[in-house]
Amino acid sequence: MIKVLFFARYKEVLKQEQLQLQWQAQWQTLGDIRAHLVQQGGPWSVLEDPGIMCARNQDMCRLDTAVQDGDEVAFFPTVTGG
Amino acid sequence: MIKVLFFARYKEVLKQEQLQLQWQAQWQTLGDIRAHLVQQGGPWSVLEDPGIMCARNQDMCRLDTAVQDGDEVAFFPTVTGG
Amino acid sequence: MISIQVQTAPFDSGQLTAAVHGGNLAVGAVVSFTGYVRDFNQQKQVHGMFLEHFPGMTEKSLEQIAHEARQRWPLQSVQILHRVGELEQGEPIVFVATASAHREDAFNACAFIMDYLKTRAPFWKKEQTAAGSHWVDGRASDQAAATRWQQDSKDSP
Amino acid sequence: MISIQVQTAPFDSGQLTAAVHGGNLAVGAVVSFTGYVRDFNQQKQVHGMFLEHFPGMTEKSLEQIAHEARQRWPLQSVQILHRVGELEQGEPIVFVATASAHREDAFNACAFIMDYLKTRAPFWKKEQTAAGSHWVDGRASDQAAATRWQQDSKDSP
Repeated sequence: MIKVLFFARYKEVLKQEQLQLQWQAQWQTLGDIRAHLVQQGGPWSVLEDPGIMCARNQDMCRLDTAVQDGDEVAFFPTVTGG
Repeated sequence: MIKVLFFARYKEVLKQEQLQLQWQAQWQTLGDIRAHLVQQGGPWSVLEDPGIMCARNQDMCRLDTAVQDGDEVAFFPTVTGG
Repeated sequence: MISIQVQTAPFDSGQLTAAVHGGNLAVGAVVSFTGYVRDFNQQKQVHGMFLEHFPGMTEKSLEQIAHEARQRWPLQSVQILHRVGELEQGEPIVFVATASAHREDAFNACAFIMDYLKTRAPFWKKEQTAAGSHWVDGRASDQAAATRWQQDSKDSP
Repeated sequence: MISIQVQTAPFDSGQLTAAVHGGNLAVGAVVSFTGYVRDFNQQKQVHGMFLEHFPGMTEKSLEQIAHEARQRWPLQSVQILHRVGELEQGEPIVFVATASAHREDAFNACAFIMDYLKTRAPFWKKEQTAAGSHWVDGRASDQAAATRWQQDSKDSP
């Protein structure tokens, strides 16, 4: 299982802040998880945002960062704190 | 007349914090005033300090800044505030 | 000493600044930064804002940023406080302070922390305007500011 | 708003920092610098110090420095406070704060003011050590720090 979190604009557009995904053997990176979600169509296209940021187990990472079963991943828009 | 002020180490070495000088027609710059004082010998050699700084009428200036009768000039070591 | 706080309550940047020296006689310089909600941003009149964050990751990322600053510059203390939730015009949002023997290190470390915080800590601002509320866009200038620290030298860019 | 103070009395950098925002809703960033008497300087244990200055010229030079900062960066306020006379270990010596819409301007202006103050304002430190008292030498690094602002650009060096 993979836990996926969404924040800010993504959370609003998707009308959910987290979901669980059954692990799929062909997944290698966070980009693969994103592609899986985007292909569901409709509001999921929000994740095609070129400014998308992501985290793996609460560490900022890149879409080409490796992912494995049991991870918590998060997708969110460019951060704007400070 | 020219009023001359000294600060910090110079004031201590010279044992005075100000003096008045009769204006001399050949003086053109603060460097000329310094040379006049240095030639008095003894403790006045303190003004040969290569790090000497100076001010004319309370504005920081250089030894080649022009001086005229009635000015207040000041000589002091490199500043060390802050 | 590193202190990280994430809270909804307002804070007094004065009290925080005064505490950063902490009676440590090796500290020669304290630099503090306080960020405030402005009334005008990106061509819009702003009445207030909501700050969302990623609980858990927020604290972790701020600690990593503080540790990275301590690796780059000799610092006696680093303090980071960031508010979340509802904020009004003129209220302080974020406070960062650094203490060091010398001013150059304190200035560079404080600016570095702000630049990294702006681009790497999971906070999102939603501004309230007369026309409704909207999520603030990331600024290219913030990305550029953070990039200037990515050279090998620990010195000022 | 420019505020310049030269005084013997101690000050609370916290209170000063809190006052710099001043309820001005255009202010997005306040950067403050506080300098303290360290217990150790230039290889010597320091117990306290005496700060001499040039009354009249001191205030004038600090105002010139503040004005120059306002010409270089858009600032809502500049505050400079410098103590003179007897100071003890751990006591604050100098406070500089700048308020601006954006953090880069506030950071640059505050660092600029400190660099200029260190090299252009008529203050002299006499340190008290176990071996007696001595006038502090000017530091080449302070001259270098001030020189970096002498380019045509108003941007960060």
